[in-house]
Amino acid sequence: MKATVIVTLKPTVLDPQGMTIQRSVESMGLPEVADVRQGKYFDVNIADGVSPDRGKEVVQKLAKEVLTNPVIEEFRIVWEPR
Amino acid sequence: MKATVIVTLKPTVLDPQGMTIQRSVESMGLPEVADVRQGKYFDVNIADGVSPDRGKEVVQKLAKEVLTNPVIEEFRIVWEPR
Amino acid sequence: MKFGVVIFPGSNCDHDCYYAVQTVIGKPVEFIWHQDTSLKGFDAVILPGGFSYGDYLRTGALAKFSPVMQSVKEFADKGGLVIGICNGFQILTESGLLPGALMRNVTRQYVCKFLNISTETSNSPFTNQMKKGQVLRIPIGHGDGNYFADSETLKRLNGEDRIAFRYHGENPNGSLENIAGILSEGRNVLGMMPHPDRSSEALLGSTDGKLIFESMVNALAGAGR
Amino acid sequence: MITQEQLSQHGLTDSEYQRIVGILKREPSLTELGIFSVMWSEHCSYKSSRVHLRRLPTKGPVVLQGPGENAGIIDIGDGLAVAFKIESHNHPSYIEPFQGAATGVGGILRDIFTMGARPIAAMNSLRFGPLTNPQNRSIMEGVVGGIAFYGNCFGVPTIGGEVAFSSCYSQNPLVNAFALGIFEKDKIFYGRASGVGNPVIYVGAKTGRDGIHGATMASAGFGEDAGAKRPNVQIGDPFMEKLLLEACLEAMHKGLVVGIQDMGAAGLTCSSCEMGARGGTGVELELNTVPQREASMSAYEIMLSESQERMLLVAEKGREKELHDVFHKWGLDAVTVGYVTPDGLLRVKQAGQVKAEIPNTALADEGPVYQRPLKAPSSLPISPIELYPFLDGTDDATIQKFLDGQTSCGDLLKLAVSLPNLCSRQWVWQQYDHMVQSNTMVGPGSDAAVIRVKGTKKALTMTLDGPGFRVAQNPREGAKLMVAEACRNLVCSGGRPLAATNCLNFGNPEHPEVMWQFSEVVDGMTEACTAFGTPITGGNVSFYNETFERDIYPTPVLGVVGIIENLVHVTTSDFKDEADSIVLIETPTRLIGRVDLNEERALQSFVSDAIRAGMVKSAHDISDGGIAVALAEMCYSTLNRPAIGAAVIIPQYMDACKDLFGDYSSRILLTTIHASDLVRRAERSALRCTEIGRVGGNRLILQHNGQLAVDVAIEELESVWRRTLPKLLS
Ligand SMILES: Nc1ncnc2c1ncn2[C@@H]1O[C@H](COP(=O)(O)OP(=O)(O)O)[C@@H](O)[C@H]1O
Ligand SMILES: [Mg+2]
Repeated sequence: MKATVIVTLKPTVLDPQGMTIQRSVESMGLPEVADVRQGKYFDVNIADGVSPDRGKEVVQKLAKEVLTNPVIEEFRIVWEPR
Repeated sequence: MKATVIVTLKPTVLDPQGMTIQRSVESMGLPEVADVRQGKYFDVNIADGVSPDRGKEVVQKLAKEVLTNPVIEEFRIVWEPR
Repeated sequence: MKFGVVIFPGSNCDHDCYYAVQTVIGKPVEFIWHQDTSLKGFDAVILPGGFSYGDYLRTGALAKFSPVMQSVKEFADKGGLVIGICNGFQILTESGLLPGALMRNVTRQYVCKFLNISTETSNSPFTNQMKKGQVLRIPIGHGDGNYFADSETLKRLNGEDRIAFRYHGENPNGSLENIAGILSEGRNVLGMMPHPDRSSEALLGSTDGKLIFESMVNALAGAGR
Repeated sequence: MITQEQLSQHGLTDSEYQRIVGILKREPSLTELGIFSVMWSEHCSYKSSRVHLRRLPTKGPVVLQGPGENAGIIDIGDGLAVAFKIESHNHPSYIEPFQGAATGVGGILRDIFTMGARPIAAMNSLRFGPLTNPQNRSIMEGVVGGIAFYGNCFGVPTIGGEVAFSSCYSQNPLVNAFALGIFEKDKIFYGRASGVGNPVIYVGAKTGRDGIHGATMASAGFGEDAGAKRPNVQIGDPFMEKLLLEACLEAMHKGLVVGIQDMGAAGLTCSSCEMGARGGTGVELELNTVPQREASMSAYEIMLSESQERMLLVAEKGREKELHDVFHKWGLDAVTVGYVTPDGLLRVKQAGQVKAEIPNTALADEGPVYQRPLKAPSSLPISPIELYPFLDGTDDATIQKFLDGQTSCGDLLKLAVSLPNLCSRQWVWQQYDHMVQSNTMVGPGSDAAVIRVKGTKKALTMTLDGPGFRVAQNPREGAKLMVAEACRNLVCSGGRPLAATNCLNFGNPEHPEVMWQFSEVVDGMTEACTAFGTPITGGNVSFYNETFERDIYPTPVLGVVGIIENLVHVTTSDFKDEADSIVLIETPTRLIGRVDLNEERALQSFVSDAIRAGMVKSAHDISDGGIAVALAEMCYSTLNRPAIGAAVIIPQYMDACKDLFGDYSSRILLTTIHASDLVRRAERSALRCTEIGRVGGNRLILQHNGQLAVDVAIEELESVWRRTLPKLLS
């Protein structure tokens, strides 16, 4: 079973990384790019034989308690059958 | 117009971060997590009034030349109407 | 009076802190392995700088799951002195012993240099040897020292006199309100980005950091330890 | 049946192939061919350089271990020893600057703790093409970022190094990493497989299809197909390496390690056959037991993989359990992958099936040795800027300003300190943690770095020097200058040079001109190192530094390590107090691009004695940029004081520009309150010693030939000096 966890900065938190990319983009002549925000992307593999319910639980726990810092970040889970 | 660029390490390239995450969640009681691979996630906003074609072009260029290190990474673009 | 220095996998200022306490301050000190769960006999615990778990995922994010952190929480709740230096500060915020978060430096670069910080309160077990406003010369060495907290938290920190240090002059990382170090509600937990362990001997360029260790010794002595 | 194509893919010549068949008395399997090709590659076998390296002086009273092991070792007294070495990672750093440089640091650190020493200092020597080119800028940003990423996380202070720019390094940057470690001199470990029946144990990262043929890659130049070689680059994991360091040192101290060697270039192949060869034993491996990251790897791939952060060790039979426990404590696995055998063979099995069987000595010691043809150029080049090497790589307009005498000396000084070869390097070294381990007394940005040795009254001092431009002008003389300047730097910091390591970055050894340069440099180093009593304890050779047939400058880089017997003698170059006298000391003969070793020795021992006699407040070696630039550097602000000025009368020999900016050899600036004493002492040792001015004010004022040549506010000069790199780099 596979899942993807996407962790992004809360909208209220400013993103230095994104801003630098933004700047470099302008300097390389892509003014069309209005705004870039960077987040993290995790491909998670759940061991075979783990029940779907338990799997969902595990990914949820992983995303909430490990992959995300609630002070500055939020997450969403995409279930990819892939 | 919005797009999402997802940059991941090439499948065979070592991912120390993902490995370390997997090892330490194992010890914290999530043995079900078989494998974690970390990537980067970018929300890109294209300025209004830019034609869809040009927009696609721009995001493509951005992803290829700025957001991705072709030596070790690969990218994919997800067009989100969001 | 006994100090403990926690060793996480990837800690690399553990020996520096040990040396500062033992040789410079001249107090008993022992290492604490991150899987030990008993802090019996310790009066103060140091979470040293370094790259626990490689700083992978987020600085301090994986260290909070080390068994010792549960004991550190209990130790702090009982009023024990806990100081987190650099990566130690990051671990304290990640594990919720201190509010806020330490984000990537706005420069997006690691920076190692001496700079000045001002003492914002002398009312703490870590700053009782300084005067309010006293400026310390002390080095930093980090890539993620950009302190962030929401406005309520900041208001509380200010209102409760819990901001221990601010950068004086240049702000090297973009931290809100130039914050360099903060105290817990009980004032017995300090997290700071600058390195007192690297500024306690003249031959290293400054002895100002020593004041922080001496304040701790003074506080413990006062408490009859 | 091995085809011609397979041979050329493996960079083996027909005669080398015939040797292989002769040794095996049969055709090699493809796996065996791969093993031979990496072990006999230039990188591992030193086939072009060996005949010359033999001439280097490698013995001396303090040398405990010379060339031949993972690092050289010297005795520093108090029962302590230090292991140090420098190694290049040029080619990988061009292909992927960040990871290439990072893994270069990882490799040299492993070489140090493999011997049982704890790394306490790192330095690096970098060469890039001009920063006007965006590609060179991003290479530099990547390289510096990679060094910082690895060293900072591992927890070794990066306390010094050098950066220089010249067009010959565009598309072929040089990244040389130095590391030094300390240990008790009776606790040295070697890469030897001894004790027949002892288990061979694999620790660290899993093996993947990383950098296969990396060693052969490092032995071939770059051309159009550099891109095609890209997948070779490995990812560094400094956290894994930190765990390896702690676990290995703990296992060593518990007496569980018989022999140990890092898996660097040529990975499992190199470590197993070298340990067998050194131990006079055989090594048998079962590849199915090797931890693997990717599915269905062939014997060929596993043997040639260059995955990082791996070590091979031989343990006491019967104590495997204890060993496993130590590694387990640090979250690592230790896996038995084979045994030491009596037959002297490297026997590689996969699922019980023999895939390779080769005598260890044939791989490690009996590689081909070439006496490549040498060809001296008809005449040595004469450069219009031979007095001003810092102008190398800058634009003609700037160069003209220094040659045509139309620009005022004040403006020239501002221009000089703004040029990439002379400006502040803080943008680089502030990204390095140079204070971790709390020993750094003098960090980056001075003549030489100084760290105290805890538990003693002593300090260690070290520096890297590699005057590529000078060596290109005259390889033999340039090499002597290199040694002289490195030692002079240590002396200025209060130290006594003890021993050296070197990294020889050269072009294509199949070009007779390049081999001539190489031979000349070895002879020059040999002469100078003998004169200064600093034997060579190890090093590294990097050939094929060429792009599109164009060879780089011959660029030897020397690392010298010295001792400061008493912490009170640690000396820095910055001006200390108002009204101190500024004294210039020179050798009687004024030379450009050459050095008189006897006079230089006299100069250095004079300054050493003066420092030990407590007569010196600050000392600074005058090099590229001349006396004016050296004085400016002594004025800039420091931790302890704001910028401070000086008023100086420049002794005149020729015209102003040459006297102010000319790079004459063998000169040192001191400040003191005992000027007349110093002058008298100097006369006795036949040196030219002149009190040329005083410290004070906030302007640098230089008189020359009775006229005011320079009068500039230090703060202005300093901001120009600081701005250059931050302005050019992100
Ligand atoms: N320029 C040199 N001067 C002296 N010794 C050298 C030089 N180049 C290589 N050596 C020695 O040859 C041996 C093999 O070098 P190398 O293959 O780089 O070791 P490793 O595989 O541990 O990196 C080492 O002991 C090294 O010190
Ligand atoms: Mg080695």
